[in-house]
Amino acid sequence: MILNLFALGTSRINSVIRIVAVQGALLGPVPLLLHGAEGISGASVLAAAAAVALKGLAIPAIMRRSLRAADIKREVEPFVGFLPSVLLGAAGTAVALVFSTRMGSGGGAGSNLIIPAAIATVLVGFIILTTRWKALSQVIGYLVLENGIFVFGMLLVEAIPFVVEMGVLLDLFVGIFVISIITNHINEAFSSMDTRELASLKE
Amino acid sequence: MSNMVMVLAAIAVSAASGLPSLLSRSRAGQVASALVLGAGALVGVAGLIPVFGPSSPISLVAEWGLPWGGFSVGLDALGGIFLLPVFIIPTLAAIYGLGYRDVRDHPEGGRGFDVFYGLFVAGMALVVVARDATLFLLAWEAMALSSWFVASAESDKAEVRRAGWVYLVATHIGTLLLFAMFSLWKASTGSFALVSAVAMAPGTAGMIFVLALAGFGLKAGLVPLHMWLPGAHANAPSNVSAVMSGVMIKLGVYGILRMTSLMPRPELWWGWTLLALGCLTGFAGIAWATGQADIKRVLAYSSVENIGIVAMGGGLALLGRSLGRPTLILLGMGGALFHVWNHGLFKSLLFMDAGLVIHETGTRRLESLGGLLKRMPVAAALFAVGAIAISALPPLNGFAGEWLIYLGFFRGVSAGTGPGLPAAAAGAAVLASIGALAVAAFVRVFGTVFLGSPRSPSPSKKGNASRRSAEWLMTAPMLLLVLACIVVGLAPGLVLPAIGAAAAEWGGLRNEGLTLVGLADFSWTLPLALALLVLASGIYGLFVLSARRGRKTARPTWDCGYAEPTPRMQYGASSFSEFLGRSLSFVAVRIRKSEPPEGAFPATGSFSSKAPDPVLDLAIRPLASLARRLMPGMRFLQKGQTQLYLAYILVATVILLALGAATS
Amino acid sequence: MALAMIFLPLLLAGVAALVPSNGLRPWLLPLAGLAHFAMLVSILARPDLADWSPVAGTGALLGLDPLGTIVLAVVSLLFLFASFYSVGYLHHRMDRPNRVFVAGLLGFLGFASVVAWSRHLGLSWVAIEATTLTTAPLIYFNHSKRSIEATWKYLLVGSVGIALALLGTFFLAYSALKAGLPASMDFDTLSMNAALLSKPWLRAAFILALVGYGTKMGLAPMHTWKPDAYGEAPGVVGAIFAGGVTSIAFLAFLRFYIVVGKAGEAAFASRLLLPMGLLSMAVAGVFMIGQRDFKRMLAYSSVEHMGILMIGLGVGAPALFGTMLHVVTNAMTKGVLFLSAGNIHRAFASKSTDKVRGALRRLPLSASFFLAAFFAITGSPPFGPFVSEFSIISAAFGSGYSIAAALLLAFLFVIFVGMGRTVFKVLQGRPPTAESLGGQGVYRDNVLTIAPIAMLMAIVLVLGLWIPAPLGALLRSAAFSIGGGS
Amino acid sequence: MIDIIIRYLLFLLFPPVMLGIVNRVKAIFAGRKGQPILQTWRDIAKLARKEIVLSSTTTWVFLAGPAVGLATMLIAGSLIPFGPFRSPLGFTGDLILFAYLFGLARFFTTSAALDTGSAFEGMGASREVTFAFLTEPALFLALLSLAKLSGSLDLNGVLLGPAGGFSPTTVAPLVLVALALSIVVLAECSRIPVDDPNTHLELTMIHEVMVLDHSGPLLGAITYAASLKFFILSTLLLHVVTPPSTGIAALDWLLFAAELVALSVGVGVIESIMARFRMRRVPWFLTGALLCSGSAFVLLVR
Repeated sequence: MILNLFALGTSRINSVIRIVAVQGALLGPVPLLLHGAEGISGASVLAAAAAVALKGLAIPAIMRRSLRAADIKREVEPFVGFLPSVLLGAAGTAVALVFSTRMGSGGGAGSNLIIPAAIATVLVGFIILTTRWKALSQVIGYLVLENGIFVFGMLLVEAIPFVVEMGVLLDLFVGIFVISIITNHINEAFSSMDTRELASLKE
Repeated sequence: MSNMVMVLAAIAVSAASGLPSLLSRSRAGQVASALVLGAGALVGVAGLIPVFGPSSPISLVAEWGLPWGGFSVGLDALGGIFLLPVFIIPTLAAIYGLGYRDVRDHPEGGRGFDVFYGLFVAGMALVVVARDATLFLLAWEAMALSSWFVASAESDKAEVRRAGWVYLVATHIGTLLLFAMFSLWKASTGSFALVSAVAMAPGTAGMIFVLALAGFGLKAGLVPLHMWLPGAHANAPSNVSAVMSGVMIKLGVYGILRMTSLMPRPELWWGWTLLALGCLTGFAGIAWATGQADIKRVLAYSSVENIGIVAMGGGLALLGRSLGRPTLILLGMGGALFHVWNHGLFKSLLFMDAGLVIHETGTRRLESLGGLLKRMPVAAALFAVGAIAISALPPLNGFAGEWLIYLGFFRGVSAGTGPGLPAAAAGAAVLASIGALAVAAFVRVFGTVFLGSPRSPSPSKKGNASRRSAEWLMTAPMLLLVLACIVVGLAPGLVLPAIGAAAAEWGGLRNEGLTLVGLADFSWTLPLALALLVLASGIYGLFVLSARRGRKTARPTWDCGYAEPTPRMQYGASSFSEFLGRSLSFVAVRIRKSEPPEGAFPATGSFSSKAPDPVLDLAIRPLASLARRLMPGMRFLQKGQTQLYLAYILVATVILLALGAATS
Repeated sequence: MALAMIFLPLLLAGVAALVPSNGLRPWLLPLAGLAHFAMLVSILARPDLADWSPVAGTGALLGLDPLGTIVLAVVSLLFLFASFYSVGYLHHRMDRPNRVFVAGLLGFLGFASVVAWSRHLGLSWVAIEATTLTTAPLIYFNHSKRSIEATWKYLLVGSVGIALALLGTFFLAYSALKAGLPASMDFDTLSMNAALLSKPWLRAAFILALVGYGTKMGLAPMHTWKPDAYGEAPGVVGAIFAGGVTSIAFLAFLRFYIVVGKAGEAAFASRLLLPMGLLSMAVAGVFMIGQRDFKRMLAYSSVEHMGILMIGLGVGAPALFGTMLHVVTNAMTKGVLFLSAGNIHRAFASKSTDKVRGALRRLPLSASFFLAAFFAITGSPPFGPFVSEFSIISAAFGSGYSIAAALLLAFLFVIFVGMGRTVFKVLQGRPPTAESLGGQGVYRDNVLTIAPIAMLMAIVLVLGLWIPAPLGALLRSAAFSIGGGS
Repeated sequence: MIDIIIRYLLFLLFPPVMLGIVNRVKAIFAGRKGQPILQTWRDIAKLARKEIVLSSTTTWVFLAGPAVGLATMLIAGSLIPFGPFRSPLGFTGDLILFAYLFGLARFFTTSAALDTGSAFEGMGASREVTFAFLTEPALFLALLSLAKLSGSLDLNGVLLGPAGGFSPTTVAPLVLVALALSIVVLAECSRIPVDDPNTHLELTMIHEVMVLDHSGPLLGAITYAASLKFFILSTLLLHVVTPPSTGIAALDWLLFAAELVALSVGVGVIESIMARFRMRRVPWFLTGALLCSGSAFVLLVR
């Protein structure tokens, strides 16, 4: 989960995307590992595969495309500097640990690791969402957030029927897809991806 | 039961009375609507008469589709008192309206006017018969909204829109307060049914009383809740003002009386509060009336005053109930209810008359009127009668009503010792002062509008036939009202039993020996009136005779030998009330702007004074504008930054989690 | 039946994507609407509806309980009228391609039905997220800079909120796991052994659901996307949002509330719900005072009414009937408001009170309905919202929440003032001449854009005077299934 | 019966004489011989013979003013008991009517004044109606106090009641009431220090300026009515300040007449030794009356 902090740290959107892709790809098979042999059913394998495919390949691809469309390389002067946001991320992780202990985790096998990780990832996602100006970085933030939730989902694979899990993934995918379409439109309309331009509607 | 049905039928008919003119937006449709309304009114009155007899209250409950309560209605003497004007006066006003707002002259306002007028009447009637909170609120709001529609019929004028808006806001607060009131009522009695509650926690009862006082007081126009009233009355078409002032605001009083009669023995402070409010309302209302420059605003403020008088009677009756003194209950409540009728008669008369003047001259400003008696003698005579009646001068009905209240006060004095009840009788002094001011206010209006000589060349409209008929249509209802004023004034004994029955019912004395008729002996009114008439007319006759002897040479007013007294030198309305205003400055604010003439041969000089409403113009408007300036201050919370919005979500989550952790 | 109600609209959405003709395509909407409504009616005819009992543990994904029925009915009715309206609207906007628009609307209908039918919290979540995605293009219909911005904010804020809801769903499931039960997202199973669930996780789940679905409903402070979206989207979309989207989000949230209530945590819930509701009303009031844009004003009014729903839930059992009724009445009234506002917007080519004047003269019908709906939504008798709001208020007074009730009344007043100033600026006075509005296709009321409004208004009026017995029974059993009582 | 006859003879004939007395006293104070006591009667008779001059602005209201003014006074006079003698037609609550008859008169006289359309008359009318809102409550509080003392509700009872019951507790209130009533008399009958009946500076007058344009019989009627008013209010005042009746009718009548004369002299003295208040100050003077009767009332109900 150190990747989160990297995501916060780096300024090059391209690399951030790569990081997120790796993260997604890693997350995919985790459920299988968690549940060892007996957990492996056709459904879960399929789900894992789909997850890897979508998060590892498809979404990054889409984002790269829109990135190329709006040729921007780096997040210039974010709302909060990089170093502070890294610190924030660390703080978030700490909070997550506190939270999960206070909630009293330690149910399933890896849960006492997974819960804080999940919460931390969610928080990091939030940090990215709220501190970055570029529309695309916000998309990434959203993705990180989703990853965090997905991590939590690890705990209850068997609770999630195949349909639902597929649905979640599909939603995620379509969501990113639509959002990137919009970002492209934004790029065309405002000739930049800077969300500071998007403040004409108020009150 | 059958009369209940008749009354309900009447309500239905009047609700539907607008349809003809909606279907055919022609003169015929307008006339038809008025006729339908009248027919409904006749049925209603016919059904109403028996309730004043010894018959016990009638009620009727039907199932209703709403989750609570039933369609439960009832008729009793108390309701009858208020229902009678509801049926009669709007009909007269509708006939008047045929002449005043001929649909051919008012095509724009014509649309839907009669529809809402009908709904207005039906709503008012339903308010009185409703015995279930939900039904009551329904009728109440129907009344409020439709009255708003008809009152802002001329909403092209910005002034009308402003007044209408104030009225709408005021009536909405009222409704919300009633929401709270009835909710508490249900909480303490267990149902929305408006039947007398056996017992009630004093705290809750007091709360309900206060809420009723506020919610209904807004409609009635108790100071300081009257702020909507002058504007709305002044800017509504005169036939509407007549109904609003003559009938609608009384239903606010009705609400207060109904709730107090339903609740168990009132606490002492209720009566004091109502009495004090009544005194304040009456005095302030008439004091403000004396300063107004707009004939209809004068009438509107005098409505406030009259509501105050009614409230004084009610307060006296409440005191009587909590102290267990039937005489005070009967006299106070009897006086209040009697005054409700009387005010309905002469105030609608006066508003119609004012409408006649406006229709003739096209202005409401007193300063530009004058000398109309020569031009419209009938209107002048009718106005004179109305003015005498509303100033509560003998021998007309206004005096008969207040006489009861005075009697109540005097009884209060002679009854018992120690402070408390006798102290309440000080209200009599306030009432006297109000009476004197009423004389001042109405002499002022009568004098400036009808007497002297015209202050401005008013457009003399061509006297074609349609206008003749219009004037006739407008005058006929007024004649009826004047007749009623005189008859009731000369023989109050005719209506006293009905009023007595209602008062007894309110105080729960329906079947006790003591009756209002027994307490108040009106046998003196007729002889007194005759004596006055004989003496005055005799002397008048002598004058006329000796005037005949005199040489007939028309010469201007001597006026201490002024060479050329011009109309503009007359004592105008504002100058008339100037001295009075100065002595009343402790209650009536007057804004004066004057630049006195300078030097030996002054070129210019000007004086202008206007009387703003202390509550609306000096308190509420400033506060409202302040709020309007402050509210946007909080808008910085939403300046369009998505990041900020997302942060809100995070913050909300954290706070809620913290809350949850704290409360767990 | 369930599958039909879900997949028919989706199918038609696909068809819409294929139909080439811009003129013909819109007629798919009434088709779907009618079919959907017909199926709904056949369901309502089912006798055993009122006393519907869940079959727990079967893990059945779909099933229609009274709650679902009410929401389904609301969505279906609203869509029916909106569909006819949008035919008229789109014929007036032939300049814009409406393929995505029509498909999006149909898609929304399908996924909304899923939410209503779903017995599985995960599935509900998926469907709601899906509605987010299908409705986003609707906001974007005008393809203006402002509409892009609105869409962007809607998507991002909405998705993030919904993501939290998903987390909440997971928490709930985990709370079962934590309690040693098989982790489950099956609503009936959860509510059956709600008492056993691990409290902290349950509470956390509830809070996350409140925030998540609250974002979708538009509770302050998560409402921020709402005025933008409602303001920029066509009126018909606003109606669908304010009546449909909010209702299904509320349903999804109700599922959580029920579980929490069954776990005996109702007090905890109301401690959170009342402040949230009041806050929403306060925020709505602040932003309505002096609001120039009458569509944004309507958005805030929607925020306000979501707040009222929350207060109703917070008050608990005695108010639940009124709350469920308010879901219906609010949806219907909002439909009238947004559709007529859309007409006015068209006619004046502006939605700012600086330009729009004298609508009553220019568009007598639309304006009259707008006015009537204004009185209705502010809780005046004899309209539906009065019945629901009044029953909530009296319940609040009755069950000792007097302060909350008093605040509620105060906010209602502030909102009336704020809303009224704008409304009357729009309606009264003298309208500008048609030329000054720029002659471009000056809009006039026609039957397709008025009849739906009239029918909705009729429903609002009837609900204010008389609640049909079956509906009453349905509401009552729904209220009972939420939290017992009344 | 005989009492009734005496009563009306006294009531109809004596009032102008009282005015005469007042003027005579003033004259004496001023060191002049002064007019005969019956001068007012002569004036009235002379005016009655003169012709009426009507301004072209005026209407029937102009005539109605004096007519109603006189009529109301005649009726008021028959409501109030003279000395110990009960009024012929007293009834429960007649004291309210009594007070309001003055209001009726005021309505018509002021309207008549406005009918001329002259600034002066308007000014007078304005002042007339202004002072009433202070004198009326003073009068009512006085009546209330008396009603409290007598426990009665008609003028006879109220005014004849306290005569019996002088007790240490009621002395102070009665004095206050008397004070209030005497101020009311001065104000209502437009005497100095409130008004000056025979100044010719219109700007300072109230009652006189209202009747500037009334001529001949009209003016006569007005003067007569004014004297009646003076008589009636004086009677009212006398009820509070005078000793109880002797019981012998003839003696009582003489006593009553003597009291009236004495009171007229008193008024004359006051007018001679006091100056008119500035118009602005008059309300304060009247407020004084209000305070007197108010405190009397408070003392009684305490």
